[in-house]
Amino acid sequence: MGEFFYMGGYAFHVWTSYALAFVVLFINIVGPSMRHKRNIQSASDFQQHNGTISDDT
Amino acid sequence: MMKWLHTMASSAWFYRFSGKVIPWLMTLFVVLFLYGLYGGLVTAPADYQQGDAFRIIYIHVPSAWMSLFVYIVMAVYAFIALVWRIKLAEVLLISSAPVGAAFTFMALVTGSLWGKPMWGTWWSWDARLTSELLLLFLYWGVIGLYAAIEDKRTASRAVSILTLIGVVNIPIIHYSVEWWNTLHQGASVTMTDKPSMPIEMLIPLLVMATAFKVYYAISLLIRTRAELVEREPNSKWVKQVIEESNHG
Amino acid sequence: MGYTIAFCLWQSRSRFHTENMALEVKNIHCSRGHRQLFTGLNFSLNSGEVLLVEGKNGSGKSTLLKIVSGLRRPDSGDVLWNKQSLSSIFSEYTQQLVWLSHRNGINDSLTAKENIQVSISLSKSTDVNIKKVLEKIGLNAYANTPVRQFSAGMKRRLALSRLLTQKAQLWVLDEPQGALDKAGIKLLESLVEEHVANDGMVIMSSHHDVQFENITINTLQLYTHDK
Amino acid sequence: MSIGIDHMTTFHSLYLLISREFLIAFRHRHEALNPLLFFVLVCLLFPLGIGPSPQLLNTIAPGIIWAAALLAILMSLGNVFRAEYEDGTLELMVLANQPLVVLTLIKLLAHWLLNVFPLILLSPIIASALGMDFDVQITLISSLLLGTPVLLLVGATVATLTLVIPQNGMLLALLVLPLYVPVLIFGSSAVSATAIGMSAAGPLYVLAALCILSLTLSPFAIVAAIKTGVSQ
Repeated sequence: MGEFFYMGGYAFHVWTSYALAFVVLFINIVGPSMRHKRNIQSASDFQQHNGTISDDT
Repeated sequence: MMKWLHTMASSAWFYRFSGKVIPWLMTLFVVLFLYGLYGGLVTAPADYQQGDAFRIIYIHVPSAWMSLFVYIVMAVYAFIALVWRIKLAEVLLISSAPVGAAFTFMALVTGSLWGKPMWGTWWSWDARLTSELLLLFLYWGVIGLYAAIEDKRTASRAVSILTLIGVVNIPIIHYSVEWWNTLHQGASVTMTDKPSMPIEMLIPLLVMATAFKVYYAISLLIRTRAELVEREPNSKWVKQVIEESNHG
Repeated sequence: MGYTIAFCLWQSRSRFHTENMALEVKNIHCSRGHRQLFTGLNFSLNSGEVLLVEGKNGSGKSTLLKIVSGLRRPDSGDVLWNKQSLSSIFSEYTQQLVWLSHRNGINDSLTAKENIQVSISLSKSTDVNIKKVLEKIGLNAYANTPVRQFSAGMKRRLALSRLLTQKAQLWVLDEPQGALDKAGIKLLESLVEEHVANDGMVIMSSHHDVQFENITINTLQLYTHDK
Repeated sequence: MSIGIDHMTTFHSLYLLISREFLIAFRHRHEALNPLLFFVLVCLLFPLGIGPSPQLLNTIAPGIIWAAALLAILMSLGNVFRAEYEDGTLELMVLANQPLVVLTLIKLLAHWLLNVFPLILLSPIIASALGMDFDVQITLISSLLLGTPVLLLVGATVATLTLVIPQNGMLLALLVLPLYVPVLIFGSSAVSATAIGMSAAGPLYVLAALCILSLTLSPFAIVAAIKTGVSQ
């Protein structure tokens, strides 16, 4: 198994690239989902305060 | 009257539709991504020249492709938003920009990580990386302009125009940087001319590219849903969404 | 009194089209950010009428007038001029339109006369006697002084010159009395009266109560939506 | 500016609008020197920063002059339509009986003649100060003549997009500079090609192509941007 992680001497470069990919991909899904939850919350506060406009769709 | 309903309905319908589609896309992405990783890291043989360092291309090349692909898709949304003034196209446009910027950033960093073993420096002014860097500035420009204008509809129209200007400039920038690179550095081995890859090296690359496309759709849909709710907080369909999320 | 008669004579050979031009606003919706300015607004304006748009600050008066003038498109609904949508006949519509907004459309480093010449060349109006126009708006003594030295009221009067230089049937005025003194408001009212008498149309928003003699005024009340 | 009160033909009124631009510029003539001084100052920075060795300066002179010209144009972009937007004339231009594209082209032509052309006239002086000999300066001027319209047209489009934003200086630079890269590359490489005796035809032709491309596309983008800004 050690050989696999050694990556022929380029372990640092390969694993940093993959780690970066994981981090960026993770952020770009979790971040927007949290923002989505926050927006729903602020929308419900907004609706309590200002009510709903009657454009029934 | 139809037009008003059309724009309002489409946001509500799209919100529901994307809500159903995202889980399926997630599973598809995970399957493709894992398969691509396994293929790239394990089954693909080491490159005779670069050894195992070449495995970085399984992240670098797909994200470089995606950085360009996302901008072109954004240009299509921009055109639709400008000509037919469809609110959904505006939201899709501005929600794609951060995903495109993320892919460009990934391509840049993995590119310089990959370049280090080959050329000994982190930044070798390689034509591909330089135009990738300029593309990143185009993305940040789009995001910056949208954030700078308060009225969302005016901001979207301004961003649509900027995106179309950008998409016209991308080939010009790319060609000028290529030309500049060959002028000053001579035709050194650039990253672009991939050696004819054996099949078992190529398959994971294509699988990863597809996985990234699916990933783009997921991140885009999530961002679009967030933006739709933010744009119409007081509409009726958002009221139902709130009720569902409270009970769910 | 002398002025008005002279003005009527001068106006009598006005070039308004004979047949009855009408402005119709069909069910327009407009929102600014989260605020719903107005929804389902319907009204029409025929020649010889004045429509006064009233409402508190932030009720969307200026936005409505911007939509009517064609500078801004409504989120939905349509504005028709002579039964045709503005977007299809925009260049023809601008020939029949005078637009006056909070911003006077006057360059500070030019003189009053030069500013009028610019507005003439922009609107391509024909056979305009600048001296007479300056006299009418009471600025003939300042013809060659840079507008930078004008007071807000004088700048507003200079902006009113466009009502005289352009032979247009529809006037869209956004709070025209802003910064005008008593005499200025009197002048504005007489101009509107004469324009309407020559079967022109005026749609204007205003805070002060406006006194027009012997012309019909319908008002449109805009409500702000925050409870 | 005496004009007859006779019939206002299109040409006549367009001529009048051009003279309006020059008249306003004349009234603000104390500002006319700003782009020039900025251009000279930026060119001055490099020798001070890098050292006066003529051989080194000569090789980087094209890049310096082009970068300085590019930055000077970027600085002057801020007020392309700013005055018109703030005093309301832009609304009148949109609602004028003149085609807005023509009004935009007039405005840009006047801006180019007043703010950009003086830079080109001044560039030989800076070039010789940086040790550039005569025939290279000829290419420098021709590349500037071909390249600066592109910088102005693309820059004006983005400047009009950011009209509605109060403090837009930094954002304008961020949006515009990536789009300026091709012109900078071809402009300075044309000059450095002549400096080492190679022919500069290639880059100059590309600059000419970019010039025509932006001349045909940008005005319509600017009109769209103006209408977006005015509807705010």
